[in-house]
Amino acid sequence: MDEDSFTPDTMSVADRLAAEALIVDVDGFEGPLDLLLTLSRTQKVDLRKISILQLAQQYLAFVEKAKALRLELAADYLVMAAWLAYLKSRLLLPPDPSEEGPSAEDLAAHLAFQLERLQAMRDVAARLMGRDRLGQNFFARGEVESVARVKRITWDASLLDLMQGYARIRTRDEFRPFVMDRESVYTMEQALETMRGMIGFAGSWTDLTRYLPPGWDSDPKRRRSATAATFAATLQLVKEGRLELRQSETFAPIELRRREEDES
Amino acid sequence: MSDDLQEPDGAEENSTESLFEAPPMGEQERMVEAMLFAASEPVSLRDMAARMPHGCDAAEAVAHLRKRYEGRGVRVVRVGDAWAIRTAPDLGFLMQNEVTETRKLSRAAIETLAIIAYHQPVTRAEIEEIRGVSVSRGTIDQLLDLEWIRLGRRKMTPGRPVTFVVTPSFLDHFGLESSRDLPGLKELRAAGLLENRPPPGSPLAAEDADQAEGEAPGQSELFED
Amino acid sequence: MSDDLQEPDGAEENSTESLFEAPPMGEQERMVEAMLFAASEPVSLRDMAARMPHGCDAAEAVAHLRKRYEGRGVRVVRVGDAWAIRTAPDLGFLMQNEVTETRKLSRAAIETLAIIAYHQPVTRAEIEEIRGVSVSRGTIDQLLDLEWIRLGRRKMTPGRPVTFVVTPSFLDHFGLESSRDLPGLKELRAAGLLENRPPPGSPLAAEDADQAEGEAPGQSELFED
Repeated sequence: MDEDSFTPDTMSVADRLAAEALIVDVDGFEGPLDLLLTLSRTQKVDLRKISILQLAQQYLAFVEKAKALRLELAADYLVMAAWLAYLKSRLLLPPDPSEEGPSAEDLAAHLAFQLERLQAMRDVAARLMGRDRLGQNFFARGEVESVARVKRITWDASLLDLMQGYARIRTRDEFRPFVMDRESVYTMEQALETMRGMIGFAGSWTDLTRYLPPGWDSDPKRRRSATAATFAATLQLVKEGRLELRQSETFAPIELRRREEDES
Repeated sequence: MSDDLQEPDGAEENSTESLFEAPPMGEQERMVEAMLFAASEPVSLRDMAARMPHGCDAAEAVAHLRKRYEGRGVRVVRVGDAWAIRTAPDLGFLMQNEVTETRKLSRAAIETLAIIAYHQPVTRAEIEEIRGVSVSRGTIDQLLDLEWIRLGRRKMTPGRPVTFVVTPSFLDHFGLESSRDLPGLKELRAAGLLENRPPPGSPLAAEDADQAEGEAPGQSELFED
Repeated sequence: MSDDLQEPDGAEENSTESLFEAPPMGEQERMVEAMLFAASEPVSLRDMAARMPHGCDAAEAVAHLRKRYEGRGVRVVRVGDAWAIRTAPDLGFLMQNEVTETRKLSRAAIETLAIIAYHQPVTRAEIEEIRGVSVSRGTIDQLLDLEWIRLGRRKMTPGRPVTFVVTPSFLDHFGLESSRDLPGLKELRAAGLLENRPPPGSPLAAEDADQAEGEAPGQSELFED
């Protein structure tokens, strides 16, 4: 290696030691690219203008020395060596126009790019680590106040939920095995309305069935509904203190009349 | 910024007998500020002084800092014989983080709400009749809490039962201008939400649909008062 | 009554049409001051706004606060989408007892971190390409443990490899406002050193080269949603 004579005074003792250490301490390198990058430093030129040919020679010389010292070289160092040997031969020979694939110059340029990129990453890594850092140079709040978490629940439903919910009910109605026949249902509300209009005239005991609405006493289904509703309505009116009820025995007719006490 | 701070007594020492020039008071105040901020517990004047350059007056720096923080979101407070930075008491409410969790309404609540919306004003008994199951107090309460329904006028029927109607915030939430805008049964059917096939043995289906739609226009008057 | 109820869905309510009067900006500034002082981790504007009264403008309050603390012992700093208060770096010497011991990072870890920061989102294979050596599991694990990196989205390339990106903790630790502020980023980009340039002669070379150019401005488009 003649770079010592090239720039004899710039090589410090540490550099010399490093250069010697190169030869034995393969483990100190982070792979062949790192080794190439280290070797390239001895060229003392911009990485863009580096001589790949010279670098390949240095690398191959390094591998030879390592072999001579019977150092175990990791496979990727040898792969790189083989590739560089190939590249070197391509660079030395005039280009063969019949050959396919990338030119030796392209390959060399890419290697130079890789070295430059790795060097750039190292430089910025150093800049990054050299920054003021949290917990070293600047500090966060020491006495942290805890922030209590208060959970609040909001309920949500969409219009579609609403529509689906309603549709579900309607669908259920329509397919209910027992379809409620509203034509034959006499509601308590209806019965009450009728009763309210009539109790004024119920001065004496009268059979409950007399109060069934007209037209509801023939069809058994309708009759049952009307009787039940009317009976419920009378109970309501009894509760309100407006009617009295009586039944002489079980299953006997139920009779009702107006309650008189209030008026006396 | 710091020129309005007049120096209290006891400040003369730093000018007299320090070997090195002490940093200006503004710098000392910065130092105290940083130390109090970063410390995990209150810091005594002695501690501060020990960490500050020679000739500094921690007590005075703290006094300046305390003044600077008057009326701010945090304050410099004395804790025993040490100092600390603490949140201003009136801002304690910020130290809680409200997490809102959105949950879907239960099926019972949605159905009840739908019935109220489509049939209002409607009593609880009527809701139960339509749903075919009883409606729990909790479901109604939840809808009342949400302010999606409110009590309407009492019905002039026995027991004068209360009715329920939907509220403007219901309309707002569901993006409706009025409850008239609720899709009718025909539209539900068109949207595929209802079976197209008329249910067997139910001549009422068509009638109901008309009825539901016919009902709607009158509902808006319920929003009076 | 109901026309003011139509707030647009979404969120920007606070600036335009709030129902309540927002507190004066001075008060809002106090609030963000208290919140930022109380937390050791950066607090996002969204978090602050959620804890402040309706109608507050956290971003503006923070901007005022930041100005107020210029040149003081502590500073208001931006960390990604969030804000934090940190002591001024020149006063680090006062906080020697607060220094947190950190495990010394290996050279491999430091380089890997830098590669992730400058090339993110980046796959493991790409890191290995750049370093020319395989990346050990331990190196990645160490960076994940420190919460300086996390998994990014999978790349839409064969095998859909995972990618790595740096985290807000990384930004906070190194005092960076965003990844755009990484030292030397512009120069590296200008020099073409952040391009993903495949080796010549590799089957994908031509194809990738085109892609690489399209990639540079917005790497994110390589990723699904």
